[in-house]
Amino acid sequence: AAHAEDTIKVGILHSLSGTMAISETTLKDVMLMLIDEQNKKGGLLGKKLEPVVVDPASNWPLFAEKARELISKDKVAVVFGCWTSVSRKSVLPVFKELDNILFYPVQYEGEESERNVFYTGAAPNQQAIPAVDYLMSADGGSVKRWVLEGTDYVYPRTTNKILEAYLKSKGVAPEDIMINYTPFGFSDWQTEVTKIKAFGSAGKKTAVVSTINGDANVPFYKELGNQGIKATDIPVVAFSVGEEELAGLDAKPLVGHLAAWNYFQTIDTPENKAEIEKWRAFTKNPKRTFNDPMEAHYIGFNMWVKAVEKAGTTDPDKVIDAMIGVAVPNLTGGIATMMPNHHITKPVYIGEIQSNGLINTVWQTPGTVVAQEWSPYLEGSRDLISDWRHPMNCGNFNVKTGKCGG
Amino acid sequence: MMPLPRLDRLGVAFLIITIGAAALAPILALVVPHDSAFAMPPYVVALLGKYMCYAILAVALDLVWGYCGILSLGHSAFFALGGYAMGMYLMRQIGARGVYANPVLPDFMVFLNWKELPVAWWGFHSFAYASLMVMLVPGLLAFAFGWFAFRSRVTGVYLSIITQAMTYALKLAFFRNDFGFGGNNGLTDFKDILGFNVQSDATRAALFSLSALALALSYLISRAIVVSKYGKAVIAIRDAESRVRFLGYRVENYKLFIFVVSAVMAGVAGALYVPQVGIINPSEFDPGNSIEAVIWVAVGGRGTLVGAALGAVAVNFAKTYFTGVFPEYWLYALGGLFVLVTLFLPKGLIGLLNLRRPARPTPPTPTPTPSLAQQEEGAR
Amino acid sequence: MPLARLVAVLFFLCCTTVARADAVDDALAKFFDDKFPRTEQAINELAATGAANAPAILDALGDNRLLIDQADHIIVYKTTGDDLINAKTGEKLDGVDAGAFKKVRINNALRSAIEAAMGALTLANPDPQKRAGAAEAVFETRDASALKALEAQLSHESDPHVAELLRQARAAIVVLDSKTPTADRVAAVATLKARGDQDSQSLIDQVANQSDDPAVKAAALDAKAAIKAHLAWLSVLQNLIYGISAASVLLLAAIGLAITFGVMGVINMAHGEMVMLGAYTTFVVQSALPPSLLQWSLAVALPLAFLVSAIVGVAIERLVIRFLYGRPLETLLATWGVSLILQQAVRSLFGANNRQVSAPNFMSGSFDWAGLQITTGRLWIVALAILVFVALQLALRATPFGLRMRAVTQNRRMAAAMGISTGRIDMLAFALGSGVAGVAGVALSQIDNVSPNLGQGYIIDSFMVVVLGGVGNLWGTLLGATVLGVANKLLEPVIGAVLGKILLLVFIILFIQKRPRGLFALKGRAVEA
Amino acid sequence: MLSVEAIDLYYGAAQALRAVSLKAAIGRITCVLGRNGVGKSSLLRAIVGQQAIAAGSIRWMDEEISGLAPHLRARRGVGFVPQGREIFPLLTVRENLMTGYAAVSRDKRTIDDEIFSLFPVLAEMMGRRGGDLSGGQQQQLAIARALVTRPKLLVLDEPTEGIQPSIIRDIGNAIRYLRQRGGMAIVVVEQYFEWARDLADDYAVMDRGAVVLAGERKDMVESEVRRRLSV
Amino acid sequence: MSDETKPELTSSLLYLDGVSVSFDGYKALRGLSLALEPGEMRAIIGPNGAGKTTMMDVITGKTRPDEGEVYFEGRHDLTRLDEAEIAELGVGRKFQKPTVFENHTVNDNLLLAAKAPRSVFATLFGGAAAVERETIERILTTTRLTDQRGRLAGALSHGQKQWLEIGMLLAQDPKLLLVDEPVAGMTDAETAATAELLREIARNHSVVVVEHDMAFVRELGVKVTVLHEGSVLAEGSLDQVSADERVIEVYLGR
Ligand SMILES: Nc1ncnc2c1ncn2[C@@H]1O[C@H](COP(=O)(O)OP(=O)(O)OP(=O)(O)O)[C@@H](O)[C@H]1O
Ligand SMILES: Nc1ncnc2c1ncn2[C@@H]1O[C@H](COP(=O)(O)OP(=O)(O)OP(=O)(O)O)[C@@H](O)[C@H]1O
Ligand SMILES: [Mg+2]
Ligand SMILES: [Mg+2]
Repeated sequence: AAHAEDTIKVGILHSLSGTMAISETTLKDVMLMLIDEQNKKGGLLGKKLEPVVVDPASNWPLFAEKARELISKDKVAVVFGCWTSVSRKSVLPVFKELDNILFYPVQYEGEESERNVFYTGAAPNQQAIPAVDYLMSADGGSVKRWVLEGTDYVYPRTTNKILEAYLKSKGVAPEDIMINYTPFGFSDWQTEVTKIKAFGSAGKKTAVVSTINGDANVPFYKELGNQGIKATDIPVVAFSVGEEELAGLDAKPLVGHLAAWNYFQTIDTPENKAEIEKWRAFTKNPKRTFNDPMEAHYIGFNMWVKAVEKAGTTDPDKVIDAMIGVAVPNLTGGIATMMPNHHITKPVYIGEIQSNGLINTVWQTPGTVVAQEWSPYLEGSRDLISDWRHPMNCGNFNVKTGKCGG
Repeated sequence: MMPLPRLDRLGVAFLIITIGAAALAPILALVVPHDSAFAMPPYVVALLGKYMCYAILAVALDLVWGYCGILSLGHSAFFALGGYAMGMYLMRQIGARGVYANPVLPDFMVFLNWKELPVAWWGFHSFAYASLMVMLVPGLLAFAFGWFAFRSRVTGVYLSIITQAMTYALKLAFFRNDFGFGGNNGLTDFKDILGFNVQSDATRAALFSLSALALALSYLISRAIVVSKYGKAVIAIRDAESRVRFLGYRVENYKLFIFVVSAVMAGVAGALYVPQVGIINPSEFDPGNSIEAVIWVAVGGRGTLVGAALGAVAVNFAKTYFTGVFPEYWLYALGGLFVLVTLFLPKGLIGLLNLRRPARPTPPTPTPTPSLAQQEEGAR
Repeated sequence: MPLARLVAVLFFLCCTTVARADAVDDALAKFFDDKFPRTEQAINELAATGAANAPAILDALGDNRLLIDQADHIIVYKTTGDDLINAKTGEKLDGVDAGAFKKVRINNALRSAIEAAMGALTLANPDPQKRAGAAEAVFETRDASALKALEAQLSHESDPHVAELLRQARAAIVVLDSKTPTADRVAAVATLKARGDQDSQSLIDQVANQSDDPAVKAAALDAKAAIKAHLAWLSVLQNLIYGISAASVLLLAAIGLAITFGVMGVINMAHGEMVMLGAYTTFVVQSALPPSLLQWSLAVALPLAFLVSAIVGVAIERLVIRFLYGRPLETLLATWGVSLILQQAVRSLFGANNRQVSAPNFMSGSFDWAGLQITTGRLWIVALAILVFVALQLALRATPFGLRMRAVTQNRRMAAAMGISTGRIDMLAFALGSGVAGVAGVALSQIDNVSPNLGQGYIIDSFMVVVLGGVGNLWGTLLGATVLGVANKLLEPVIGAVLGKILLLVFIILFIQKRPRGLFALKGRAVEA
Repeated sequence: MLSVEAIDLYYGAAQALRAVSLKAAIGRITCVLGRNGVGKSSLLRAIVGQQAIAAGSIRWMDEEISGLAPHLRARRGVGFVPQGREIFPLLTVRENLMTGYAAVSRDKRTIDDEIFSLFPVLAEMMGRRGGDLSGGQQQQLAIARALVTRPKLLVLDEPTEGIQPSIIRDIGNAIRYLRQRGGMAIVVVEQYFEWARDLADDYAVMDRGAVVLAGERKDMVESEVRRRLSV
Repeated sequence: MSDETKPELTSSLLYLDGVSVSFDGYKALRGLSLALEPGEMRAIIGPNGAGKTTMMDVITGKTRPDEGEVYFEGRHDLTRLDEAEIAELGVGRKFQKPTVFENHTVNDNLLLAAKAPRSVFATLFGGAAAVERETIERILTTTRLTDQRGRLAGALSHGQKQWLEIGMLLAQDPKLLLVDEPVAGMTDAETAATAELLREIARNHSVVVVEHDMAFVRELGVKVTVLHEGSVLAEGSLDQVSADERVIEVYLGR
């Protein structure tokens, strides 16, 4: 730019209305808090940060439009945003074309690594596979029979495909796996839950791996409670249910059901306590919860700040290069490092729902886990790796053909 | 020959604007230096291109709703199908540049372990074939659907609801990964169209011009249809369907024709839309989208064609503007806009234009004495 | 000589307690490590001692109420009344700071262990309900160590229901035990066959597969067939029940629309938001009421939700819709706008997140009725739906208001000329339709998310129900809801929820071809007018 | 006593009534005659309040009613039998009649036997939907429905349209009976000249939105009126 | 159409035999039989609710009879055809309650009714032919609506709509005209004019007229059929039937 602007603009691209507002609104608030704090610390490169909030309204083409607006019109240096995969897919070409940076904070199905995107959420191996491992262990109840219950869209489909391959590789018989999909926003779970119950009464220890999305979760758990499926009979492990989602529920009947995530609000570390304090002060609500994607934004933002400082500029090209290797503390006492595949290292926690609605960790990985964005359990992606360092600079390098795929 | 439409002043103005925009946009976007006040930034081109597509959809919808009284809540299906047809072409254009470098299969098929291209995808590497499908698929669906519905004399809200059921069912079907169209994520990551990079400014400007021309053409076709005797019969069908039958008109054929024409237009709109927004996914089938399109028409002025296009642009502009300026309150603004338009502009935005020159002695409009027949029409 | 026996028992009890006092201590000590495997040992040992306070301690552990103070080596449990009791001595601790204590952590494996232990421990509980629960727990865990206690209790069980459960629990244990005499196992198979549920089926399956005793195997195979047939039957009935329950939800959601849309002809896109307001009213009522009154919250919420939605409905009618009569299609535009505004208003007011609405006790859980599982909450919703339907039908058919409302919608101008105050009728009718939607919201708050999007999820289905049934006819709405609900639930287990829904939509399209004016189409010249 | 004075009425830009005046006294029958489209129905719509007037006044029982909503006029005793019947098509015959209750106080909410003796066919069809009735039956229902409101001013727009001859006579007799029973002013718009002439106490002839002849029947010059009615 | 090839069953233009219609158990027509010769004009009278309109509904395909036969030109079974097909055979109808296209001008109403090809493509690509324009002109004069030609039909008075509908019927130029109460709401002079008009039409068309206006029926001077309770009560000249005791009893009154 010819003349220096006096602020650095940070784009926030989260739905504030429509179906996804439920999940995304808090992420916008977290970003506002993080920016506010950074400004209190004196900003970045001597300039203040200025948040630019837009509402893509849970509408995928609108995501692309708003992304373009943020970058072209508002000239933001970086964008934090998206929740669903499709919204990310929708904005992706825009980020590539206009060469800007997106921080994506939600666990997703993997099978992607882009130069302009930093994935701060979990890839399947950072969430789903450890969860299944835990359930197969003696501690987790030595589960032998599996229900993969999901909403009918890409994340569950892919995750379940990976899990299915993984389970089979562990010797689970095909008849001991039941895969089931329901439409978006499904609310009448009576039949499905009965089905699960029947499947689970075959005499082998059974567990449900839930990739049920968003709104459908509350009615699902209500029905579990109503039909009296206790965690001791058939535990349910979910990947997108945290304290936030549980806030809408009476937790009593759900005690012992599990969540696999990379962060829980209950994790007892000083950083976590401090951050939650700040968050509650910022939102002026002493009961506000903090969840995994929020932590992902926390990490992502700090990484970006560090990379900018390292590069000495907000120029996306330079920042992208500076990002790899940046390490910042996460909220659970570990360190998150940005890997060459643009994913970060994460610890995995398995928690059980307590009667007070909070989730208590019952198991955790010894250290952090590196993301496998290209799953070794899927045929097509088995041979791919990604590395955005020079000289490879490729998101989908095929080790067999020795070529960069696309 | 179809009677050449005698254009009213509004129509002429409309054509001048659309065709003018089509001609001017490439110049403003590409030739005029970027820092000039007249330069059109690329994101504005993309935005306007999108509006044009919506406007075509609105004109198509106005044709059936405004003139024939068919309140279709299924037009998003035709729009999306046209879009998918184009998306499939664009997908196949990617070729081996996909992440898995598979020369034939699109990425989503590779990672879901598909071995070969499903039949539905054959032929889509050809632009000609894809263009044909853009019109044929929505047209055939509309034909099949209309054939049964109009023959069975499904009218009014009953028709509206089954069109809605149609698009809803398609949405769910396309949502399924098994269906073979990319599931929820849809088709995306397009590279080029007819050899031109979809993301280049020139392609963008060209697509915009094409959309504007398509809008002008849709308008001309629609206008020709509605001023013909056929159009009069169709309006008569809207107001008193059974009376038209007693005059010997095959009402079902009349409806079927206009419905199919409209569906094809919607399909074309969808096809132009996809390369400009860069994604097509099942949410385009959403019944809510259809309702929104109906609202564009109503806001602009039902039964005026120009009004429909105007409404589409106005509402979408408002949406773009409000979501950027007051992201937390824009729903109030948009909702308020709808309420106010209904209350104060019963003829839609287009009514504003007529208000300004009331001098000409207009024939007395029949005061709204809602005959029961009309009410029924609304309620049924 | 009962007295002698009593003495003997007392002696036995006190001696064992004494004799095993240090066993209890040993067990309790293991809790201090707060490691899952150690805790599990502690549970098993504690149960094995049979100590009198073992159930209380285990119960507390399962509820996260067992606390330890590692520094002072004290282990206590909190009663439900918030008293602290020393686990070792059983005495109440006063004036102790609970903050110094740490909860003993548990996980699902431990919960199972507790359940099994509790089963054996509470088999002799004086409360028959507890005994029944214990028997069920044993049945599920098939904990062989409980066999003794089971048989002991069975020998003098007075309650026939509990006795049956005990027999079943015993059967579950012995049937797989090859050391048990054949006749006993065959009898066990029969007991399980009589029980005839999923669990017995899987047990019997195992017996049929594993047993090497031909007599037992034959009995098991026979029982297997019988249970299978029985269960197939049950599952059809069960799905029917689910269907009715789904239908009741659809009916509730749609019935207000049957008035505002069906009768008044207003294409009310804000209907879903009226439902949402009802749900939020429930939320507000629950947060405002003291916890002691939570049982009554829904009873309070019902009329309030009706009022809130009705008032908002009146406001919409007076401010917007009344200018649009005779232009029904434009009501679509205006009410869509209103719906956007209401959604955002609720979002601004309550936040975008789900709000928690809890179920009063009498509405949670489920019960078993002749082998069919019936969810209490759903049952209440069915009842509410029927009630609302009957009330509305009466209001429309048997009151002057209903008559006037229908007159106004059929011919507004003429109705006015007959002396009917059309404005007032419109207002009341809209209030009624909206109010009923609010009532639906109370019910939906029990089974769905209470979020600003709540209404959006139901609006399409509601219109389908009203239209499928035939516009302007409440019976049609009832039938439409029933058909859709039941068909959906019968299809779902066969082809899955997604395909089922698609098929249902296709069915609606085809059905309307056959009956272009809905199920309850009005016929004759009157309609063609 | 109804007194309409110099009213103007417009449909959009088109003027349908120009300074029309009309008087109708209690106990008398006033017939309004005129060709198609001269504004007879418009005049009646103005009286009952279905169309707003632009100028002039409408007084009923010494009260200005031109500003009142239609239902309030109905409650002041204005009963209306519109042209084209305007039956509530989906209400049964009984319900159609009962809509008239809205205009009267609770104790008067009954359907008099008198009505059924005037129109016996209605008694047979109480349960049938109004819209299913034949044209003539609907016309009878429309009159009966107006009577349920116990009007003091009965306004009828072409009540003989589509009615079989014997019943036309019956309707004439019924109107006479109502006049004779007293307490009611009656305004009838009619095309059927002989019938109207035999019925009228007063008459008015309209042409092009204005009253061109008016007076008492006994002073009426038949040829003059007929001239105004011819094409 | 296969009907075309069928041999004529009767020489009558319109032939109804034993037609019955019932609505929810109420018998609106009970074994009605009627035959109309080509070129004949027939007046139909009968009490309110006798089934006159229902009969027309049956002929035009709006209502399907429960039993009985309805033939047009001896070979078209009207009970199997739909409204548009029947209209295209040459059966035109004026409704009891005037129904016109309220959002079209008077002129366009006539244009839509005018005899011309009815297929989608014919109307789409063909404008109003000169013949049509001429016809419309003539009809406007006949119905005295020339002044109103540019007005929307919805703005016409009741009587004007009646005339317009008669005009539409003329424009359609069908072989058989079914006219339901054409003079309701007309002045005596207009009534006379209408009678004149119908007599004129009847020279080369067949006409069925339903009316309650005896003066009008007298002026038509044609054979009269009296319907009562869904079947024929009497038939003959007006004088004959008006002398019939039963007709006086149920219809004319004493
Ligand atoms: N709703 C309307 N909108 C516009 N113009 C109207 C409307 N109703 C009537 N007119 C016009 O007003 C004039 C008077 O109509 P009105 O209905 O009062 O006539 P009328 O004397 O009752 O005739 P008829 O004997 O045919 O019923 C006519 O020219 C008619 O075209
Ligand atoms: N759809 C229907 N349902 C019930 N009854 C009906 C229906 N249609 C007609 N009817 C009855 O059938 C009878 C014949 O009606 P129709 O309209 O044919 O009489 P009409 O001879 O034309 O009488 P009018 O001279 O009064 O017009 C009437 O009693 C009417 O109430
Ligand atoms: Mg009139
Ligand atoms: Mg009739």
